[in-house]
Amino acid sequence: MAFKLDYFARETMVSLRRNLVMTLAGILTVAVSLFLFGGVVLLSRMVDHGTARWKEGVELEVFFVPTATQQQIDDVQQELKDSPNVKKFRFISKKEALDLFKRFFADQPELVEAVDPDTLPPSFRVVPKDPELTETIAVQFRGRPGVDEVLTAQEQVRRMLHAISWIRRLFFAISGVLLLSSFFLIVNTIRLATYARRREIQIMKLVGATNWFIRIPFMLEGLVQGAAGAGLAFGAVYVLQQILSDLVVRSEGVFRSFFITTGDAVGIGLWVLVIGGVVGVAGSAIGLRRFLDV
Amino acid sequence: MAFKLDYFARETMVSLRRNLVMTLAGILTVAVSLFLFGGVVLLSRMVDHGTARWKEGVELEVFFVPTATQQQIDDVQQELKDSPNVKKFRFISKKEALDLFKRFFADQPELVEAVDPDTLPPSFRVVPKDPELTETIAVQFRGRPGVDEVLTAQEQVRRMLHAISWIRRLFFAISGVLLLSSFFLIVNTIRLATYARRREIQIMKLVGATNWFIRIPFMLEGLVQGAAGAGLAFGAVYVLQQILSDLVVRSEGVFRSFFITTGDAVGIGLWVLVIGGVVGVAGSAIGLRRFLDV
Amino acid sequence: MITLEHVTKTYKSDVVALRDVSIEIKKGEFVFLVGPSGSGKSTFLRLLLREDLPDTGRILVAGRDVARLSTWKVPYLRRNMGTVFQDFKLLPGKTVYENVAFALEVIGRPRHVIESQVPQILELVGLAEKSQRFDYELSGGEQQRVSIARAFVNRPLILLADEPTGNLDPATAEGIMRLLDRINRTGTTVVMATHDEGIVNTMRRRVVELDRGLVVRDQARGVYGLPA
Amino acid sequence: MITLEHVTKTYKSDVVALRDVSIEIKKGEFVFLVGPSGSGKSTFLRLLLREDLPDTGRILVAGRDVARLSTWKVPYLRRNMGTVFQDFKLLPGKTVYENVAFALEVIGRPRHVIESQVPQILELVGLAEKSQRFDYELSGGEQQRVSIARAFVNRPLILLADEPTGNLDPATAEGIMRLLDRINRTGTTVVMATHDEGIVNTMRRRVVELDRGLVVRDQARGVYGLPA
Ligand SMILES: Nc1ncnc2c1ncn2[C@@H]1O[C@H](COP(=O)(O)OP(=O)(O)OP(=O)(O)O)[C@@H](O)[C@H]1O
Ligand SMILES: Nc1ncnc2c1ncn2[C@@H]1O[C@H](COP(=O)(O)OP(=O)(O)OP(=O)(O)O)[C@@H](O)[C@H]1O
Ligand SMILES: [Mg+2]
Ligand SMILES: [Mg+2]
Repeated sequence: MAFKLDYFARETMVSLRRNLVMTLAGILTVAVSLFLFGGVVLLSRMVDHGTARWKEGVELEVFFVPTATQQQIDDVQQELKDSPNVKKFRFISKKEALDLFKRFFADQPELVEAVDPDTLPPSFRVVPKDPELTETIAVQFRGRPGVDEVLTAQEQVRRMLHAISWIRRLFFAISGVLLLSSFFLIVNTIRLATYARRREIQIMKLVGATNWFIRIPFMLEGLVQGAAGAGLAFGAVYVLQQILSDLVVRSEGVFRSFFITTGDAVGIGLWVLVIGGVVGVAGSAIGLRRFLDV
Repeated sequence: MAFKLDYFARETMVSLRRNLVMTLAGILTVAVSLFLFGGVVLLSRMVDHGTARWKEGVELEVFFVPTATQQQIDDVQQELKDSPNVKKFRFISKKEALDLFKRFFADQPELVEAVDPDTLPPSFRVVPKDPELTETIAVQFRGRPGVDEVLTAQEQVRRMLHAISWIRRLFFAISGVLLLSSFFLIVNTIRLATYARRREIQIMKLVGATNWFIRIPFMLEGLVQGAAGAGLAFGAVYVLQQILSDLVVRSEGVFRSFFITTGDAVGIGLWVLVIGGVVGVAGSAIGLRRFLDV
Repeated sequence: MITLEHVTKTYKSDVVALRDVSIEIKKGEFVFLVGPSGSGKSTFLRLLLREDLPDTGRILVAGRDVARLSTWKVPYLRRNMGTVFQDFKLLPGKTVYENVAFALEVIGRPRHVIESQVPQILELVGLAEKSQRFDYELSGGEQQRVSIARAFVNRPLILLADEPTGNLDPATAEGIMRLLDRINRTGTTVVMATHDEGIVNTMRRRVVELDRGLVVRDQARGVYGLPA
Repeated sequence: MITLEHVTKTYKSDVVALRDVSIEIKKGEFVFLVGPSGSGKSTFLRLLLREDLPDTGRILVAGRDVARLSTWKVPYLRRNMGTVFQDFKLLPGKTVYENVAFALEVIGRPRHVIESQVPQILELVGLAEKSQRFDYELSGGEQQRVSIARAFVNRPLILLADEPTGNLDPATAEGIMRLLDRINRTGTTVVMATHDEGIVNTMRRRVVELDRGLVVRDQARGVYGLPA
């Protein structure tokens, strides 16, 4: 088959225009389902940001005085290593503490400006083997040379953290389900559109068209529909991000940390575009399959 | 038009069977989109249950000793009424406290059995005008005659509660968006299926069929598809409820209160069925409209 | 029964399918509509059926002004007219029996009437054994005969037939023409567009010839070509 | 060029469309396929095009066993055969020009060839002015001529024509037959199913008559009916 790019391009555009009902149905299905997916991913990014510092399941944190010596830190580290009660722990250097601080107060630049990196204490975040052991560990390290204070998550906070980690998992599950659903709905719509044009496909075959000759314009149509729909979804996700950001900025307390950046929206948007295109093309190919054996 | 019930019934069944591709596409679209909707509503019911006791935004609670006299309670009530710092308050009687207790520990019947209603103290739940005033109010009532203790929500807990109320609103918004999307996706799919059969509709008209004669079987088909899809969605929501209940029962702490009952699932399921049927019928009617003027 | 007064029909502004056509067809007449390909025969029939509206002029069918008929009355007009379409227009995905029965279901005939009349008419067009076949399981001529059966079955006042023998062998065509003739003799007005010289010349009925949308001949007991 | 050996084709187990048909058609022959409605003419052509497979027997077209051909080679077989379908099979939603051009696009002809050949063939079938019309904007006869133009345009080795004059007036039909004859004289093998007695009797070419799937007559320089 001589690959006639101009024929395929022309054929695709003409067909999209003439089958306008189908084209719009396809685009809108892609737009709606990918918007749902993108929206949920966006929310889960928000939860991620908001709960980033709890990610490792920290239950208590051993803060050093800013002037603690390396030796003092190493001693504590060794003891943490040897303790049978500790599940895992992680060292937060001054620099890292600053990064976290910046991220946490991203929306209050004046605060970030004001902070002197040297006043931020290094610390160990410690996860006990069992939540019950938290207090035991805290007692063990309180008052050690160089240690400023040991903060433990109170029971209720711990439970809330637990809840938040659940919510994160939940969002993850929901976005998985939505992604699958989007796939299904888009493929379904495109298959239906293909089904409505099965006669056309059969005639093409009878006139001597190869499968690829028929398939390529259909797949390009799917690509255009998928991309156009995903573009709309992208736009909607972006708008959602702006709205949510706005809400977050105007909210108070803990919620400040549930920020989302434009970068998040763009990242998700790009994924949505790729998914839209791929599903559009695959949907067309799948939809065509059964009508091609004439 | 002689209303020929048997003709319409037969016509509907035959047509559903012969246009199997369309029928299945319709059913599955309804099933998937209503499942998404039902699933989110289910989750939001869970959050509702889990946060029921915080609904009124309680910030502190004045507990009486179980033996407090009515006079003592009335005095406190009067003072709350007069206080410029109090936004609103609500009295929790012994009986109500028992109800709440039962609900909260629904999954630990032995505990509910064991509790003596007389040991549960009555209390006032108080919402201050401003969160900052919480401590002021607490101090005011601590040690009053008949008052056992005044518990204030700690700062972090308060923030979490705030977060949870946000999450509830979020779920509400998501289920709204999903409901709209389901509507759209279902109508879209059924319109597409109708579009694929536009020739058939035109021929019927040319042979002298009235619009209703054509419409009724199509609408019945829509009804069957909508109901069948909704049935599947119902089943899926039910299964989801079982899984979530199971997870909740095996979870610990605060999460225990995020229960959902089979009644929730059934209630949602019935809604889903109604929505499925209505959208199916309406989708067919809308899809037909433009092909009926020949 | 059918009156056209100065009817002009233009498709898409530049294609004139009928030009100032005036004609009267009386109840019980049998009229052949002839003319070269694209001369406007099908358009003529389409206007009678109100499948399309004329640009100017008036069309009366059974005393009603077709163009002025309100939309909801159109189905009732069409029930008085049986139509054999040039492209058959069978209902896709329905059997032969269902296709023919549909014309009766539409007018609300009770089941037992349908069950007795449909097999009868299928017998007449020679498709009795094929009643359970689907439209796509039929040969061209068989589809055409289903279309004819559907047009006949509810004994319409007017029968419009567009090329009803185009896909039939001469013997079958003759059978169909005898049937049409018989129906005509019971009082049904028949308008038939055809290219079949033999049939027109044998039947010797009124012939209306169209050419590029103009009526160029209207001849009682006429022949296909101009009488040379 | 075309050989059928003991070919039987049954639809849905009980409808026998062709019974033990053996026939040979040489390169450059012109064969009329006649027979009553439903006798198997279209089925015969469909098998040559591999639109369907025979139950038993062997079909050779241009030296290839059609039934044994692997699926991906089928399009290449079909490009050697132009086909005029009984129901036209125009590509829906495409213009006359695009329908005809499609047969050339498929075989990868460059654009300038398409742009010169399509108008030429449309001129031949008398549709030059209607090249931008859509399929549903054409009269029956015009659609048939588009189908004919599409079958001719890539100058196939074999031309299968199923009732190519069924919707044409005698004058236009004669023009088409002259065209078919001319094409046949350039070496193209033509197989044409028809009900048109006049055409068969005028052309006097080989006639194969089918009746209920059986070849009942195979006559060089034959006529439509049995020579009485
Ligand atoms: N929908 C349409 N849009 C534009 N032009 C049309 C349309 N339908 C028919 N025409 C044109 O109107 C003219 C008359 O068409 P019509 O179908 O009435 O011809 P006809 O006499 O039935 O021809 P045939 O014998 O080939 O069936 C033709 O030139 C045709 O191309
Ligand atoms: N897809 C099918 N399924 C079942 N039976 C079929 C199918 N196609 C054709 N037939 C039957 O096979 C027989 C031959 O059909 P075919 O189309 O070959 O006839 P034909 O000679 O072309 O007739 P016509 O002149 O009416 O076009 C007919 O009886 C027809 O009903
Ligand atoms: Mg016509
Ligand atoms: Mg045939």
